[in-house]
Amino acid sequence: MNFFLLTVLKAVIIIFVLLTFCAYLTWIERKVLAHIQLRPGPYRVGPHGLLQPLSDVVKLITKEGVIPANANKVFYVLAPFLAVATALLSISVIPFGPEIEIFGIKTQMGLADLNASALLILAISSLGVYGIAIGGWASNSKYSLLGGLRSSAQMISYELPMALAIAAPLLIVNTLSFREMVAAQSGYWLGFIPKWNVFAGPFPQIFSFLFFLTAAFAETNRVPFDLPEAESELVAGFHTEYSSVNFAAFFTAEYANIVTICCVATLLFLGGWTPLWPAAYGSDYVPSVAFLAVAAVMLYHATQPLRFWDKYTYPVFGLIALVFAGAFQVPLLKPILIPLFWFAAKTLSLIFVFIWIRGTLPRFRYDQLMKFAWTFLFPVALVNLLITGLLVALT
Amino acid sequence: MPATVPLAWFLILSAVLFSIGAAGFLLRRSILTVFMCIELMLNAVNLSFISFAHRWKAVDGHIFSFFVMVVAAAEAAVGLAIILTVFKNRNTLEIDEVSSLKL
Amino acid sequence: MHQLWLIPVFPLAGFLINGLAGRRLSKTVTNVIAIGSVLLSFLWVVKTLMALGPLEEAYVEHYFNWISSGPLNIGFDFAVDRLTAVMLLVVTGIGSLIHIYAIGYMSHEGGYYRFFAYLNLFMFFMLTLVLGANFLVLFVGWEGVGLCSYLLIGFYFLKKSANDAGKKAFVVNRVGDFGFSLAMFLLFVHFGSLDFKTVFSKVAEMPQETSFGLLTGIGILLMVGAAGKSAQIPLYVWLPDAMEGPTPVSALIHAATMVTAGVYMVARSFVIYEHAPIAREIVAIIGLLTAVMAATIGMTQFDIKKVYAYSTVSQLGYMFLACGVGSYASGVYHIMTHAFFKALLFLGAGSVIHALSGEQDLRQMGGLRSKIPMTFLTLLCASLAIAGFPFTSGFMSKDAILLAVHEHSPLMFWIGVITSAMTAFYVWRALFLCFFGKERGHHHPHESPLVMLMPLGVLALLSLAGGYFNIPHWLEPIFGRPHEEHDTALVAVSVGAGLLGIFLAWLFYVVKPGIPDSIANALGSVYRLVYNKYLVDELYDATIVHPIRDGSTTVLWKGVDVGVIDGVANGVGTTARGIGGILRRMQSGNIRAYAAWVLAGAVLVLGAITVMGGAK
Amino acid sequence: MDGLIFLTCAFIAVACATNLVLQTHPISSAISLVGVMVSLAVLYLLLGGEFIGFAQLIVYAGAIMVLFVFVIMLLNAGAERQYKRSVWVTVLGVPLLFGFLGLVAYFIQSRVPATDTVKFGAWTGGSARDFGRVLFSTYLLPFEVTSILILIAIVGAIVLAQKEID
Repeated sequence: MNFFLLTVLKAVIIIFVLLTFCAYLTWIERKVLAHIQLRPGPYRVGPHGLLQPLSDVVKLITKEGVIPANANKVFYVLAPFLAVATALLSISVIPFGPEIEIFGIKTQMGLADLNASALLILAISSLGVYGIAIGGWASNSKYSLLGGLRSSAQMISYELPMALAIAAPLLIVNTLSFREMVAAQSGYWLGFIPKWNVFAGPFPQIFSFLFFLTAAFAETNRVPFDLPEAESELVAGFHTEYSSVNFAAFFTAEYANIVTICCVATLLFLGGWTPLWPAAYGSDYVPSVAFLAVAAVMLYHATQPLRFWDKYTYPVFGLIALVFAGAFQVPLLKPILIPLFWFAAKTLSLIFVFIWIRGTLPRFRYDQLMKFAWTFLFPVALVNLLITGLLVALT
Repeated sequence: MPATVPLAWFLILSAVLFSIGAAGFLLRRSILTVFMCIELMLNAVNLSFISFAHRWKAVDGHIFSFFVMVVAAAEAAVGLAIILTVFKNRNTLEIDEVSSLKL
Repeated sequence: MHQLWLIPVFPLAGFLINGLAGRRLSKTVTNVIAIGSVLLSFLWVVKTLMALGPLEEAYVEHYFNWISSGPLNIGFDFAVDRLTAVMLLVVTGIGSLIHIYAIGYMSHEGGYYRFFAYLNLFMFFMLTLVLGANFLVLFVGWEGVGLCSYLLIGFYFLKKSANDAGKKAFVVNRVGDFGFSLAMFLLFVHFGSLDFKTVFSKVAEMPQETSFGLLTGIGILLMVGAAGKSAQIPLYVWLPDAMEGPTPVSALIHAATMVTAGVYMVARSFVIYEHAPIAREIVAIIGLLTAVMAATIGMTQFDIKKVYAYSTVSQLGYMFLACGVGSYASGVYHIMTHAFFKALLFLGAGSVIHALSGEQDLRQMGGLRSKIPMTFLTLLCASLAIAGFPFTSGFMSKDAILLAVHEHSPLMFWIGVITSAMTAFYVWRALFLCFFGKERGHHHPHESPLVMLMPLGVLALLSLAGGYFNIPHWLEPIFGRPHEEHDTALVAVSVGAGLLGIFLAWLFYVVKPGIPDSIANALGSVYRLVYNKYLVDELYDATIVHPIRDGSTTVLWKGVDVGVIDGVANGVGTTARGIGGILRRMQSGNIRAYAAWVLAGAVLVLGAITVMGGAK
Repeated sequence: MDGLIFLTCAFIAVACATNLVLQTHPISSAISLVGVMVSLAVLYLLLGGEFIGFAQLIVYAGAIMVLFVFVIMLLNAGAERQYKRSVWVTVLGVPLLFGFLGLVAYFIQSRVPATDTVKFGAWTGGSARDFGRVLFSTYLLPFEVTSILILIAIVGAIVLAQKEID
């Protein structure tokens, strides 16, 4: 039963980390958006508003949950559950690092290691639409219904280019397992150019990567494809009628989906946890240096406190950063943390792109959205797949 | 509980699902539900295919059920379009009210 | 590879361009394409033959596997040997000349591009026929030229007689093709191949058949096919009618090239005939009979083209006779010389008709010698050649034939000599009627344009001197060395017969124009019989056409079609409607009821299987 | 263990299927059908159908059924009205159904020997690689024909569903 215990433990850790991260993702998003718009963003709760997510969670949980009259109660409650369940399910096959060994127990840095993880991701993401559609329908509100309809049509439409964009790098790595995929992308050309699918292969998958990201925006209902929840047209789309925990569930699901899809993009195109340049050139010291820099900034701020608490909080956070910087060089933790760092760095960069796009691009019109999927994205993704396939077959 | 499952159980499950689908086809009046019952029957048949594929250790059964899926997809596209048209022209989804060939 | 396929492809391209886009092209462009393609083809033939050298052996090119089904394996192959080379040169050479001539002749006709498109298509098929390395490719060309012949006979499709003539040609040819097809089936069944090389090498190993056997059957069937195409008894009736087509067509297709395809085929299959003396004898007899009969009819006709048409039939009979007595080389020799002078005769006749604005009746002509001197001179050359005037081309080939015939059977020789006298008579009769005496019609004749006269000139030269291409010698690798038995007496006899014919014609139609009428009166019914072409058309009408038509009307249409087929169809319909009337009650429109029926059916089937013990 | 997994999946499948037939509202039926499909997909995966199991999820549950839900929502189809049933369909149909089921069960019982057992994970020949290899070699022609079928379906669906052009 060791296996079960370990799995349960890993599940708990991953879910806890993921949910916390999702919560902090709201903070990151608000902060980044704020800086894009030249304002400070959350600043009151904790240093730089770092405790803001915590207070948000408390607020959402303690609010009164309202079930609208004439709503279909079963489905109304079922919908957010479905949404969260599918979102969390797909994270289960994401490996965050290589196989590791702690205290003599060999295990994967991920919940499950399937032979067909990529297929599972596609399958689960195609099921994700039910939560939104059912939620929109069960609310018995025209805004919700329209949001649900839009999202189901949109997600079906963008699933095709997404699948095609995934298929192209799969042809190159010749496997459906994420672990083997990363293994296929490790190594360097000329000693320093990483063999990631975006750069490498018989046909660099830069186009696939762009198509995948575009489709991912639509799949996660993000700007510029956030029509299911377009506030200027549909108030809040499918979750207009939701409040309290149910609302939080939808929210979490959305952010969890973003995280998942960024992880998948990292694994498929950016080489997973492989470092940007070889360890021989000192890539192992990057995390320590980065955290040292953070610590330095924190400690510098501590010497010039703007508010009363800054004298105490900044040194604490600076010390935490210092500890992290040190932890990356502890031999026991090194093989675990370094890959994790690179994986997180890449995923976070992608998430930053998500937020960045949200801060800069306007929303599509609905017909443009569909037209874009079917008349541009789908054919070019197909052509890209064709070219990749031909080149793979020829080499 | 035995460590193995008799093949017959899978087939019985398949038959039961098929019969439920057929019952739904006979008893329900909503075109949409009837259509879903057809899909259920197709699924039941697929289960048989895949059980047999396991039994004979041949992937051909999977191919058959794959084709069934493809055909079901095509059928769903056309069928739902027909349902939309029927609804547009007759404003009903009752299968018993669609009893003449003329629209 | 010498790219033999280019030879027929040039005219095909011409056909496609003219046929598809001709309506939009100017006449000049049409001319350039039509004649250019044939000339290119001719030049390619010359180039290829020069490149191929002496051609002792057949040179074969395989392009693709055309039909491959079980034991049947037929390639699309072209082959060139010495026989093909002669045919290629004749077809493309004469074809080019006639194409050029047609520019002038057809300049005032409607459907100009259509005419040239058909003509090019004909060239394509004719070249395919000649180049084919097996019976089936040959057959493709064979059928193709038949089609073009039909299209071109019926070129003036507004004229009923032209349409009828076209249909007649087509139907009569079908009879021959039937024989040809049967021959091919037999060949395939017994030799497992249709390749000339394979078949003939297998035949060569067989012993000569003294009685009626397989090879005799094949030979006779092939001859039926050849008789259809080459207008021999009993299938010659279409050729005189084919003169409804434009004169260049008559010259090219119905005199110089297509009609010789039958002779070519017989010569090609000579191995079979060498092993089947009975079949060969039949060929000889048919040829001789045709020659005599056509000659007698030719003497009485007044339509200038009809005269030449019967002359063609008669000359083709000569060629058959040559083949029948085993002198294939002289037959092919005669194909060539005949192509020269008969093409010239027709083109000359065309020139006369052109000059007289469409008049074809000899009785309306006369005294044209000074009006259209060039035409007269060239026709004179042709008439000399066909009459076997010494040292002309006709003399050479006819002599070769008659010598061979004499060796085979003196009786046939004498009949042949008489025929040759008749030939000289009717050709010169036409010449005298046309160019001598006083003008009879009310026309204003004018000489033809240069573009028509030039081919006439070339052909006139060839008619006079073309015999010096020593074809029998050239063909020795194929047919073997002919018996060099130059009996001067026999030559003198045949020349004498020709001169006698010329003299009689001169006597009857220039000196004493009254004689023919008095002879006709004296002979009375015999003359009328011959004048009416022995009533063969009427005979065929009465014995074949009418019975078939009446039988079709009464039995097949009124009886079988209306009674049986319609009855069955209606009966099925009525029954189905009756049953449907009962079963209709099941069609309630209730989909779920249908589903229940399907289910009931499934249960029934399963139950039946159980009851029958299928579920063990 | 295998028996327990099978019975769980089978129970979910049959329960969902029954629910599909019993529910009056189409959307409930649709969600029930998705439940059937998901549990069947699990069975497929256990039977070694790695590819077909995910295909079942992607194609059936993820595309076809979403289409159904979409249409139900689009038409705003309400619950089925309860009124007189076509009596004879029930009278004829239900016994027929039981007859059918009984016959099939008899067939299975008589033809499939009890020794034919399934061990989950004993055969894993249904991976995407194996599947693709067979699909694109032995079944290439049917596959290509299917693409034409789908093309026809697309065209048909568009023609049927388009707004009338007057």
